[in-house]
Amino acid sequence: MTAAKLTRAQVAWRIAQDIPDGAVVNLGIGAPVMVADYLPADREIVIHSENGILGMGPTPPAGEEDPDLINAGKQPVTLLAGGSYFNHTDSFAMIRGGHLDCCVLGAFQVAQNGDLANWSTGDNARPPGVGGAMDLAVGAKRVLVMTDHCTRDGSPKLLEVCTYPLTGRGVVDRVYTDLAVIDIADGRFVVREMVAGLDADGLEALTGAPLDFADGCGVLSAAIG
Amino acid sequence: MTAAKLTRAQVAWRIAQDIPDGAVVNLGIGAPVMVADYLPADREIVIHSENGILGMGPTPPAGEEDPDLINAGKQPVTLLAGGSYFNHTDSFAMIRGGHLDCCVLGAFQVAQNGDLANWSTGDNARPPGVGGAMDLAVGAKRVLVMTDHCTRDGSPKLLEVCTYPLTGRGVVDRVYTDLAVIDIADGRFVVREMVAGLDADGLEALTGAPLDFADGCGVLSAAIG
Amino acid sequence: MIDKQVHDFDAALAGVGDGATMMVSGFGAAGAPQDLMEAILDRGWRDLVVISNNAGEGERGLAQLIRAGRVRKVVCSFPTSSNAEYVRDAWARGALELEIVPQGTLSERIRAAGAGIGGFYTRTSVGTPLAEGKEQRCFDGVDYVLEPPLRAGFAFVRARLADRWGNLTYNKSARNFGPSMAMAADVTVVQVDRVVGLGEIDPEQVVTPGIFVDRVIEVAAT
Amino acid sequence: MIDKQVHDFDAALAGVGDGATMMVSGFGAAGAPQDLMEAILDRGWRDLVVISNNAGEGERGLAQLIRAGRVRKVVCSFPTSSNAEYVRDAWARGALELEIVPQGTLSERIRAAGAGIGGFYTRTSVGTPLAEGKEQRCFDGVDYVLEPPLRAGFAFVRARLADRWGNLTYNKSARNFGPSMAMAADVTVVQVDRVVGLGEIDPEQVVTPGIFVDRVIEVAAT
Repeated sequence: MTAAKLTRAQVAWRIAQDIPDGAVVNLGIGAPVMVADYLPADREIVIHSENGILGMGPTPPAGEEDPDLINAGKQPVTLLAGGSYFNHTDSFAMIRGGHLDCCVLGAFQVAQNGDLANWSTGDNARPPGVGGAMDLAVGAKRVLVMTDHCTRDGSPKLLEVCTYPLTGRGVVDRVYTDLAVIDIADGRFVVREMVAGLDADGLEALTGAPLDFADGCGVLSAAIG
Repeated sequence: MTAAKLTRAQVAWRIAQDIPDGAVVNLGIGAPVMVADYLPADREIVIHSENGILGMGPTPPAGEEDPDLINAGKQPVTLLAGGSYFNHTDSFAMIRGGHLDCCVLGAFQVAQNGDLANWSTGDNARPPGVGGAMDLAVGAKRVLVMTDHCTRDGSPKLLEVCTYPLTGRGVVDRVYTDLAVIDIADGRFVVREMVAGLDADGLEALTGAPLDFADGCGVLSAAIG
Repeated sequence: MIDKQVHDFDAALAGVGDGATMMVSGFGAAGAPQDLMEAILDRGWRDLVVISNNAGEGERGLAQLIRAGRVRKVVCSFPTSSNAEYVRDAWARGALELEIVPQGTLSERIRAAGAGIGGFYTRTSVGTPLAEGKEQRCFDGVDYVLEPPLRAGFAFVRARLADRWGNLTYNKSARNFGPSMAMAADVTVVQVDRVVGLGEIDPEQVVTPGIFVDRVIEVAAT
Repeated sequence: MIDKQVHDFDAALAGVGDGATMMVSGFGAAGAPQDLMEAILDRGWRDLVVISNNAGEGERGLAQLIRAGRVRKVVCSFPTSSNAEYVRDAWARGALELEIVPQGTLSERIRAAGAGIGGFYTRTSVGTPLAEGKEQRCFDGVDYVLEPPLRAGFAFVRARLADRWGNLTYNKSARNFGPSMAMAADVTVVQVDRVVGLGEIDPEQVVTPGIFVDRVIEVAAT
């Protein structure tokens, strides 16, 4: 039996289910932005964008884009009723000051102690760039990571120790991969959910660190195709 | 011949003549507020109030006071066209960040090195209180002091060394008293103007530090009664 | 659904009690949350530690709390506003502790707490008694003192309009300490003149975004 | 009489020259003062040091300056926005120096310069390569790094409306770095869509008070 690996959209859906009503959340550039598409309709969730927006809404219809209203990925967005604009310094005061309930970030690597590496592979042939990732990593009350469990060439991204330059030290609370939902607790990976068709040994084989399994470890699945 | 001592209004008038067109100025609580009444009509001067106002206007007519529009002395004021409101932190960012062209402060004592004492006489029987004086003293580009030359009992307020607790160290640029206009330069008092009827020895006798006299030291007088 | 509006003072003040640490907005009476202070007075809590620019002003609000002996300590820049004999009396009797902080440093320390800043260097107070015991440091030939952030359990703020997300506008110079205090407390409670519908406050004109606000109580301006 | 409006780019750019240090507002293209950048390009100045969140974006403005080899160094958080091959190329050739600062630290360092703060402690970057060489310090069991203020000779800012005192409003998320950069330069030059009469901007809605602005140039939005 093959593992029923989740698509990226399904991982986004799964993360969205964990964001509580009323939360203020920042969705990192790239795949994490997809989480917005799956937020449960019966919850009111405020999306923060580090370029000075609270209450960010969906992509505008074609032709109604405003170049002055963009998200952190520089794509056109809209503003919901109740939204507000503010300057960058105030935006990062919100982040650094611990006012965001959570953020969702991508990752190159996550270590079992919560270290996150998501901005540089240490490749000196490419210009560096960090954006707001380091601020989000230390500032948000909960740091959720959205990532494939392994790299394209099959190497594990969940490790005992990160080998890439860090974004933040001991910052990650929970990792959502295409194979599992894994908490970080007391310096250990604790698996809470795992896709069908995979057992503990199978997941451990794809992971670069030992795993604990939560009592009642559940099945990771998504209500979307 | 007696010295033609200036009234407090005349000192305020004299200070007002030195505030250039376009300047942003903060007028300290108490006598310095009077400077606003004598700003030359052909100059546009922006008055800053540390409680979050730029472009502060005169006292409103009786009956038109707004308890939410007050100056640093908590008296009702108005706002001129071009004025703006902002929060306290931003207001002191303006002050501390060196954005005010000048401030006018009262003084208990000024030392020849520019030290200012204007918040405490060291009297431990009274509750302390400093307000924004220390921020203004270090922050304004030019710190002008408005003070009587001597205390009511005749003691000099301009001294070699302040005996009262300091407000700021080496901060004063110029002192306007009822007897003289005195710059502070290289750790010395330099008299620029002196009221009629007083000579150098006379002024020195009323001062607690040696005085230099500027070339072409002028007569201090006011165009108001 | 987010609805930060509460409809009575018991809900507004949930969690406050003896020994509470609280920021109180206002410069003199402008922007002071007088009705919240009076509701605290009514509830009889004692040993309060207050962070506010003044130790109250006039007859109402924080002045009443201090007069009634409920406040143990005030961290402020200028405690003796007009009619502040009650401060002098309580302080002289040893019943009220005063910690004096320069006004700009007070405001910046509050902002630092709200912005996640661990401490900052300022020239303000260098060479004065208020710098005593503070770490001093020279950058580029200029002396600075190190100031720590200043947080509280509660911030009580007065604003003009709010919506159910907690977005706020203020009125004129009553804005003063409100926006920074709202950032720097575990629980921020705001007394507003009026609660308006979501979307009625222009997003360009929101001064305090709702992220900083926990509870809003409407008290019609008198 | 105060009138900060200037009527041509020569007046707007007086004092700029080879080697100038300049802050440039904008997050990507939103809020970027493109016409001011192009006027700088036209004047041929070289060896510019730029402080900006990105190293330009797209085809216009700062991107043109970098493409033309006029910029020696960019202090930024994220130099490689979309279509930023020109950055990769110049950097790989050694023709462009990049200094990477975390976005919030960049913005806070700029604000610190404008607010007279000599330095501040932040948790951001602790334990990462960007903390190397920085002083580190523990407060209450949490590690922080010390960050210095960041100033420039010029700030070039894009805003929406201005009046002759230099009061500014911005448009939506184009506000971004403008308000803090306007505080932190010796000379702040603002490209606005429209100059309005004094008093036409509601005093409650002024985002950047004129005290931070030196020159305003109107460039009709295209």
